[in-house]
Amino acid sequence: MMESLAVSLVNAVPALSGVPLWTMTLLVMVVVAAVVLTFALLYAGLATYVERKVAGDIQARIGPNRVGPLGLLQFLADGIKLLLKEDIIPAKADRFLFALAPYLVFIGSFAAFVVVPFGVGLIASDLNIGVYYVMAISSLVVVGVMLAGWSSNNKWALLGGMRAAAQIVSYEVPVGMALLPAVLIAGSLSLQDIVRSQGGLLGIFGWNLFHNPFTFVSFFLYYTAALAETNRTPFDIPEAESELVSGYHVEYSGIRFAFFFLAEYGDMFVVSALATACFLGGWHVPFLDAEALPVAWGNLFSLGVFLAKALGLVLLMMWIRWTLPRLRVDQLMRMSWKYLVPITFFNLLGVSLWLLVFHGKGIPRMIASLFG
Amino acid sequence: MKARAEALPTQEMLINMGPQHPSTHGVLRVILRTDGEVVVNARPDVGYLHRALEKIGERVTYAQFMPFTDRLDYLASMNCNAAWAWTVEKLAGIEVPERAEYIRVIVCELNRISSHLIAFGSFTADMGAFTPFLYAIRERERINDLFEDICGNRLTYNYVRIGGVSADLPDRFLEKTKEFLDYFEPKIPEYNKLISYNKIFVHRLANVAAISGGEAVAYGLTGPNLRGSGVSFDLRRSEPYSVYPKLDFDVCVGTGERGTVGDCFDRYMVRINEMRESVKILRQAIAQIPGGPVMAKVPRAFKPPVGEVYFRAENPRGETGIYLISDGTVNPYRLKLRAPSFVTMNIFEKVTKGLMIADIVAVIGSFDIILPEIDR
Amino acid sequence: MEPKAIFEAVKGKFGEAVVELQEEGFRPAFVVVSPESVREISLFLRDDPAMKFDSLMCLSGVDYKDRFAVAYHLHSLEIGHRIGVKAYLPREAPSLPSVDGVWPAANFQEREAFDLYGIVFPGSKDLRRILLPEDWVGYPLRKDYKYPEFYHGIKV
Amino acid sequence: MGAHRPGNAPPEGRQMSHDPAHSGPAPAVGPVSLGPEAHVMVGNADKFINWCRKSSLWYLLFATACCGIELMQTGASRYDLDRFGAVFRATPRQSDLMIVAGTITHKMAERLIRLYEQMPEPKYVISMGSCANTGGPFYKDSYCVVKGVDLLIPVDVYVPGCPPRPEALIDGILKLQKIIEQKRNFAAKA
Repeated sequence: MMESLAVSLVNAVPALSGVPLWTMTLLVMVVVAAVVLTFALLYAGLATYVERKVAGDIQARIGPNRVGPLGLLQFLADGIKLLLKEDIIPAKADRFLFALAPYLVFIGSFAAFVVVPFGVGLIASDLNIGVYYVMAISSLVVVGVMLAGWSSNNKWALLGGMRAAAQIVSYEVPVGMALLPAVLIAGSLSLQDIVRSQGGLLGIFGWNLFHNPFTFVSFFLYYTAALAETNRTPFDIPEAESELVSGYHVEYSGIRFAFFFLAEYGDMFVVSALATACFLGGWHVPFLDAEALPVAWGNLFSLGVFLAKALGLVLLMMWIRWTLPRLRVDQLMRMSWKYLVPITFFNLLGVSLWLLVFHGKGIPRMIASLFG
Repeated sequence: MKARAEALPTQEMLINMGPQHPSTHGVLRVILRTDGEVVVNARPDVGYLHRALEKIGERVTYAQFMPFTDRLDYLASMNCNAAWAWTVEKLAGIEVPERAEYIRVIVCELNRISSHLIAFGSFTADMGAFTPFLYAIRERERINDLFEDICGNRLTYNYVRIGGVSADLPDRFLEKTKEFLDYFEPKIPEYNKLISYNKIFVHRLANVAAISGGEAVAYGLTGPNLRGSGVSFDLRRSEPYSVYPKLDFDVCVGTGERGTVGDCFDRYMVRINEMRESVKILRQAIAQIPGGPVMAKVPRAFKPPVGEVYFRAENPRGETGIYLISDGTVNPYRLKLRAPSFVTMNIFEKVTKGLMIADIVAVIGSFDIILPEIDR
Repeated sequence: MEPKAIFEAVKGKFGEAVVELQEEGFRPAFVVVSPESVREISLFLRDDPAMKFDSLMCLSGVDYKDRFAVAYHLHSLEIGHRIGVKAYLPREAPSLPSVDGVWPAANFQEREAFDLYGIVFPGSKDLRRILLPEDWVGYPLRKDYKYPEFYHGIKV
Repeated sequence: MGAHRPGNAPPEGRQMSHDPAHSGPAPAVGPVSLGPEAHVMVGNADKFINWCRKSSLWYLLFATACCGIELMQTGASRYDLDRFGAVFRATPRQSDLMIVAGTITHKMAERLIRLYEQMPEPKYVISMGSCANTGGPFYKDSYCVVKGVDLLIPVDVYVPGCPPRPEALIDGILKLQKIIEQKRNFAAKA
């Protein structure tokens, strides 16, 4: 992918023809990575702002409005302040692991951005194992969180880390199983392929969400399990402020804490993006074939649509957070193993049978074919 | 399976919860011994806010102690003010004008609502739902406004005085109170819809730390905590004082509607229902309040006769008892404050055995403790 | 039951251990008992079908300058009557049996009396300082208590 | 400014960095070796950093007594401290500002000092209410109340009142922002 981009770049700009291809490829890689990272950081910053505004709105207050116009620069102030804070490593902490943990969490969360299909051609790397890659790379988060909890040498942090590990590992199972229907329908693990499989001019009825009853359920199962995987309310027990003070990052200050903070918002986006790509038609614009448009317009449209869908889901997460109370740890585990896992499993079975029986056709397509 | 569990020795963990912890409602410290997430033993360690109110009481005059009662339970200052006034009046045999008694009841019930609002709000915040807390504060601010009209302060009022109240109600106060009640009454079902019957919330509270009626009495629980265990005992009804006999209200008790009687949910619901009863009392009191003076004649150098008196009043957190010994001088000889939260903490260690860490927070919240009362 | 009747009943049962009835100026009235018999009398007051004092409202230490006292305020939810029980103690080594086996509510309040008055309650489940730090010197609510100048280097 | 207790060893795990924030007034003008452009740059950088710090005062939820309720109400619906970018954190490690809201007793004193020491630099302290300022109503007759939190930790802003009104607390925070604005970060070190 990168290579082809580099080739086309070299072809387009004759002045670059003297540069060896590998240099160009590397350059393109760096630039793409920088773009994705910039987007991710900018998004995370703005998301914190929006979260506070949403919270304010729900709670009958205003939220930040003094720092910059409408308080929009709040995240900048927070970020720079955290960057300039004293860096504390507790004396009894395991220094190396303590320092490593936030980066692991951050990488685990932001590396997943690589395969997010932002638009028709806007994907950093269209891996043919996209879904699998996201699941695998986001598991790094568990390692990081556990290390953070363990290395802090603080009992609250340890409890938080253990809770997080148990929770994320448990919910990884239903998350994966709930995503599989989309994979089955598309017949590919590549996210771009999954999005393409939901195209057609059926409008929103091309989406996997409406493919059959099982996928419909799957979406909600995925969203619920994903909420738990990102440690958001009502499943935010690893950081449960009123129980564990701040959970696994209780000892972290300054920029290291900022990494955890960013990672949380990164995670939120990744799971929302995954839900969008797998169930909500990804970057497909209803009644418009984005791929048929000129490249620039097609990308722009599809990017806008994709972000709108994904950020809408992020917003929903915020809404849920400020509305619901928190589950207890045993209830959380019970919910995963006793309810979500069996249901997702049967759901998967149902989708497979459906595909077998109806030769891969979804309900909307069947209805459409009735009317010719 | 069991054999394997034995082969793996697990260590108990000693965790220190507080005195600085977001949900210990102040500076309570709980020393937790846990086996993983399960609490083996939770021992409360109090006294981080011991401000020596009883010693101060022996060194100031009767009237001067009034501001300190504000700080005994700052969420229910009016009730504490009134309890002190009633105690001293009982000791000295002072007749208080009826209008003053009505005013006291009005401000006490308003304060009960605002105290229960904080109890409701902080409890839900402890359960992870932060939003109801802000709604509770929103309503509470309106009560604060009313009290500000009366006495100029938002939290510590020093409004009730020995022999009456410091000043008559300001203009339009009763109308404003009525407006507030009209505004507030529909909010209670709203809270219930928002959080009380939320499935997660109910699951977190039902059957957690259930206390039987007999146990509650033996451990000296009072107020909503006692009534949550199904014991219908309210001092306003059982040992009526002031003008409460003239007012009609129900005593709310726990019914075990979502679990066992006396669990955290029952204690929570008793408070929600009591707010409704307080609204009822307020409406009657506003309708009945007579005219007249608001202060009895009390000499400046007030010296009550020698004697000992124990008076108790139904405050939002339970029975606030004051044991007052007078030696005939201007200062109280001995002043014992029997604070409901302090006695309630006694049962804490017993009911938290075998719960999970998250339940500890629920139990603390459901007891609605307040630290200055525990530590005084 | 009236205080007088309660006093008579207790007096009839325990004889010498019950000293007097303090009625004039005392609300509620106090049955003054000897400190050694506090536990037995408490049990009687709790369990006797005519008494049924199931609730210990308040337990307080008092410093009467020449002697200490511990005052119990009892209440019966079932019958609805109240009584006070008081035991006078010498200033030197004040001690009387704990009643936290009778009313569990007593535990914290006994600890408080121990903390602030230095009254010892043998037989208590757990008698430690409760409000003040473990290493605090003196019993602040005693009338002859002298305020310390420093605690851990901080001026008091 | 208040001093640490004698013999108060630096806490484990934390270098005692010398912070200009608490070492009295910083020199108004930087060293002469810098040219005027450098001054402008340093000045702008300072301004920017100070702006960030003052706009993001995360306060530690340290509520011990009555003032704690006012602190909560200041953070809640009507007064909303979040407008100024001030949100509460439960752990001292992530806080910039300690609002000591309420009475500090001798039993609590050690914990207060420890919490203060756990906060990362730069850190600020607002002493809220009479009890924290001086011991308040408990000054004269109480044997166990610390008579002013400045006996334990350095205080930047005192907010009077018993308890202070939310407006007063907000004013205190705005005053603290003014103090932060005047700090020199680079100029003093250059």
